[in-house]
Amino acid sequence: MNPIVQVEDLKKVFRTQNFGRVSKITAVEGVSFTIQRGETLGLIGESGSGKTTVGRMIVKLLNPSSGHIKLDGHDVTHLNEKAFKPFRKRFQIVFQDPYSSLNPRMTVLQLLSRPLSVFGIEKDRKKQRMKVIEVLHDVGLHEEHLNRYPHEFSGGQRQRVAVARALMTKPEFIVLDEPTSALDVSVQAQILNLLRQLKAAHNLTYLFISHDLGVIHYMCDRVLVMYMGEIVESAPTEELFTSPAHPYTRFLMESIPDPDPELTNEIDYVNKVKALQSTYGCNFLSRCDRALPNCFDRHPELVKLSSNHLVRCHNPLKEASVWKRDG
Amino acid sequence: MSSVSAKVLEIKDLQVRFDTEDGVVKAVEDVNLDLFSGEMLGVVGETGCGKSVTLQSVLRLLPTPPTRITRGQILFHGENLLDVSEERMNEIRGGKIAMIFQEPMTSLNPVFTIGEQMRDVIEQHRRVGKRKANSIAIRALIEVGLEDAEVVLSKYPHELSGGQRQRVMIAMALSCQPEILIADEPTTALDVSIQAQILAIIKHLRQTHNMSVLLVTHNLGVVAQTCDRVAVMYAGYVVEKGEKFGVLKAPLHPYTRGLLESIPRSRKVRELRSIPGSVPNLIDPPEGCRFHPRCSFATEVCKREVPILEEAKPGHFVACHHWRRLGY
Amino acid sequence: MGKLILMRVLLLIPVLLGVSIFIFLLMRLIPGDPAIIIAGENATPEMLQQIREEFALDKPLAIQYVTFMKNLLSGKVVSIKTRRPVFEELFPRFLNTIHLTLFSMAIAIPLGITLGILAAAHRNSLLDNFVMVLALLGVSMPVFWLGIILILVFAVQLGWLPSGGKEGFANLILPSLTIAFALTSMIARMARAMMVETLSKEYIRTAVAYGLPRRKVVYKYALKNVMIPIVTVIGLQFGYLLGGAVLTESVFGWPGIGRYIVDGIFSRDYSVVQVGIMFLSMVFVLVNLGVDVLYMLIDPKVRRDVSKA
Amino acid sequence: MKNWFCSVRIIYRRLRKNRLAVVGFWIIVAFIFTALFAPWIAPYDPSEQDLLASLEGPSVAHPMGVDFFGRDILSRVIWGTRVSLTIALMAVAISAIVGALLGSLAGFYGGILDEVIMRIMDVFLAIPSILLAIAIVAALGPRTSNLVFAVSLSTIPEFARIARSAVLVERSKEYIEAARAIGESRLSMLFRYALPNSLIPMVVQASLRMATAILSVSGLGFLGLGVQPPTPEWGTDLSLARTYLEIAPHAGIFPGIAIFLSVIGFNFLGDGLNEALNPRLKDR
Repeated sequence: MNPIVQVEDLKKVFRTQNFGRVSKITAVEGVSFTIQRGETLGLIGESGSGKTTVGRMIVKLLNPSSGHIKLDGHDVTHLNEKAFKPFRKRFQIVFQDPYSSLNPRMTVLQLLSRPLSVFGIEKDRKKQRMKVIEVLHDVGLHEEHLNRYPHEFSGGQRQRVAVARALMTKPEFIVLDEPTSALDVSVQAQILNLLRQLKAAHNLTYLFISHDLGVIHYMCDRVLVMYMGEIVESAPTEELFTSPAHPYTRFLMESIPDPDPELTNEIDYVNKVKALQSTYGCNFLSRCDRALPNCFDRHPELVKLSSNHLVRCHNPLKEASVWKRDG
Repeated sequence: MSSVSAKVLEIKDLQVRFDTEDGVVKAVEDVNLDLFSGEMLGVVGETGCGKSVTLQSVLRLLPTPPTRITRGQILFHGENLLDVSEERMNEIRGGKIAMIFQEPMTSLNPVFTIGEQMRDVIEQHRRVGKRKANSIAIRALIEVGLEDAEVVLSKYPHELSGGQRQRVMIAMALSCQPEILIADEPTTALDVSIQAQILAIIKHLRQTHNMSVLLVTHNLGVVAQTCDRVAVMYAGYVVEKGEKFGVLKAPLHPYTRGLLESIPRSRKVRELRSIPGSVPNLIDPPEGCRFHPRCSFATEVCKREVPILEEAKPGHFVACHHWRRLGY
Repeated sequence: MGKLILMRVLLLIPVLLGVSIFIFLLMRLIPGDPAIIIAGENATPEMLQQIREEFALDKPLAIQYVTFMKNLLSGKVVSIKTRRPVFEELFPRFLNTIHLTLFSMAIAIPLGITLGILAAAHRNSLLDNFVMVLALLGVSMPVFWLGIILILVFAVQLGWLPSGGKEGFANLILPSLTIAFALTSMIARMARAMMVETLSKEYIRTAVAYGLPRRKVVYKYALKNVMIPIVTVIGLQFGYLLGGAVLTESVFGWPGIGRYIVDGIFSRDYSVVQVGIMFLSMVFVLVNLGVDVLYMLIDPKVRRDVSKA
Repeated sequence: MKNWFCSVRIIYRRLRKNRLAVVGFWIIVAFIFTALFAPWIAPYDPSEQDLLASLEGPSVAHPMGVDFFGRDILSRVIWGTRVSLTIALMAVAISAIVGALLGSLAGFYGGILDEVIMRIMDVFLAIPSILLAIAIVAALGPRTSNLVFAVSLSTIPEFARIARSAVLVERSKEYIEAARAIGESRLSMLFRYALPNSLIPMVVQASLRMATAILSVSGLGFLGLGVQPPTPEWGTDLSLARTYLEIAPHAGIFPGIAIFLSVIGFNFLGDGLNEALNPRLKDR
């Protein structure tokens, strides 16, 4: 069977214009990975790492500058909007901010029945309504919510509506772009649980994008770590958290303040300030405390540590993890 | 440590209201907090729990109208800040109690250089000339880890990164040698790696300058890693407070417990325990305990009576009718 | 920086070209023989023939336009009535208009900004309400009517000031007050709105939180942020000012460019109208360019980014 | 629909708190009433001449006096309401619709279309609006339809700019991307999502533009380029009265007051709407 998503050497360059001056920013560079049916792949990185850009390119909300995207074995890189439409039905996305991803002037019924009309799944109003109610139940909402507008809901409920909209077309794959980072912790837990239930119930495959290691740990089977537009490490979740190989991955883990006051970690606050993209050598060089001479000379390649653990580092870590939460 | 050192700040029975078109928002209810010399107190809570409003009331920064402080006192060394003149308040703001904010992007004035903004503040509080102010600013910037301080002084805010700007804000606070630092979600807008650095700086400065710190955040991890004591707020009330080990390791309030259990930590957990429902609307909040509609322990009494904050264990306070049923 | 200004200047070319094409076509829409329109109704057949050749009127429209522009740029377009080059007549009248507008601006800009900022600093006070109502009346008052009222009161009833003409300083007072009233109101409203917005910004809260006195917060920290956009907005009002000048000049018999154009319309002197409007549009566009450059010079965000490039 | 109704109610509630807006609203209602029922309200035929009464001052029979041709000024002001409001309304309606379409197309599609549309708008912005109107009327003749055209042409760029920036703001919102993700076509995204959400600034602008349109129409009339006599129009009548200003000031004052009041009405309402609808001023 084909992998459901296959991405090869993806690159995205943004051109920005600032007071008439054109500058190019490489947001994503040389990104390749595959997603197998039924798995949840995590994509983690800080702001500006290019993780969101990758998510949007997969569902063609952005077009890559170069590289290839295959969805279920079909190369969709150069398809136009019309030819891509059948894939839209099968490949959905849920956005970060439920306050801005729902049209404020549409009711829940209108929001959720649009996909049915657009894809010609169901034209009959009554049947549309039935289907909408069915999906609403799936996400923990009720018939009484049908005629409400987004502003009448709390953040968590809005995100449920957004998830429901993505489910309307019975997709196989959903990009979850930081789906809980705009929510409060107590509500985040509800939504994460819901997403896990839905996945099991509907045989879904997820690409889960987040900057929160805890969330990624809870949700994903396998994780990609992105730094400055590149994948720097890729491993099954357990392996990544028990033995991270890239210093950046470990650095991220150390940076997270644990709610258990007994698990302390001290961070050197003066150093590791600036993130510079070096033209040669390693991108992480300026923040790395284990740099060797060849780190300055050569940009590291993504190499295999084991069959499913890749790392982009000349001097990968070998010691055990700093992730204390499993104990 | 709280038993030996002196109280520097005491918030007593604070009640704050906002007037809006839809009605009066009951934002803060009978909040009692105290801060001891040299300690770091964390105030945690979710959106709309009143934590920021409480702290902004200390420096009287909330615009009136629509805000009304309807009851309570804010005592700084026994002096009620809600009564003092605007002139006296200006001596305290920055000089005695400094504050840093959530958005380092918008908290600095975009059309003045960092140097000009810092010098103005230093001249205001330390009564020194321009040159002396400049050297104080440079020292402060170096102390927060901005080594090329002189260059930073000549820059405009938009030329710095988010982390650098927050460092500048901290340096500005530091340069007037305040007794108290109020940090209102200082790292929420920043990446985790920058967050770790900023928190490390605050911790370091607290020790070297013997400042008391009042830290507001929604992130329990931040509190666990930096503070001595914690106060948990929900829907305008302080529901639990005490030493951080007590509150975070053995919470007595169902909300605190739910909050801790909601944090995703590991895959090995089959399912996260979440708190059902969402934060109430404070224009028309639930009667009795404001948490009762979301609480699995709630009984009739919770719907009727507001629980008072009582000392359950030494130094560990909780506002719940049923805390004994939750005890560890 | 220089490159950026040059780019702005280059961007003006298509706009001015557009203006000239529009005006050219508009004049071609006038029913009747264009030669007669250009030469006037009592022109001799020889004159008409000469005009046809000079303006290439028997050639396609594109060539006509090119010829017209050539004549325009070389200053050869002559007034139908006086047979003198339009430019020669227009320029002294333009100076009169500038005289009038500058004098009004000298009153309106400082007054408008001061009133607007005072109103914002004392929001919802009596002063604020008074200034804002006055300003709203000011922008609602038709200039020509205000002019007439002023003439009625100060020239007819009191006899203090002349009702029109351009003999001396006294003649300047009523027309410039007329323009200044509307302009002051407009600037005051903008200044107040911007100041109110600025005072709600987080960096202002920071300044307050650090104990800077209110005077300093308002008149140093907020004011500088307000002044930058105000400069641009005043620049944009310049077109309004020139328009207002047309009507005001008409009321007070001020021999400015506006009246010159209107007179041209009534005497069917279309060369005057064409050249006049082209000229004023060019001035307007150039003023906006100047404001843009000024903006770049005073806003640190633009200034620094540009010099680093 | 419920949402629209809901927001109209909220707007009304906010508007009611703004005293000036309420005043403006009632002034406009009064003018519209006058315009609609002019034939029944006006005491005389506006073009009926009574040369014996020429330039008579206000009296019981003629509350606003009589003009040079012996026509009742009150009746002319009343009938003039109809003319001014109609022209202004038509001009604003046309420019709002055309401007909104052009601006939103430019904002939504971006690229070359945006460049072309906005450069054309720049051309019209470069000609001071009253001069543009003068030029058009001068070339095409002072017919009512030309007046409408002249005034609307000078207002289109304003509307286009507002529509464009509103659509740009909306377009950057995630719900437009979300619409794309569920396969909505571009036009559907524009008309179902972006445009309805950018209507609010357009409404505010329309009210403020009514004020400037009335000023432009009467200004043209004052210059003799507007509605031609004997049709009653405030600006034209005012210009006529100027000649006899010293002996009969009333002939100039009353039409001026009519212009002034109607413009105030729309400005007050527009300001009030702006405050009521401006999201920045909303409390959370």
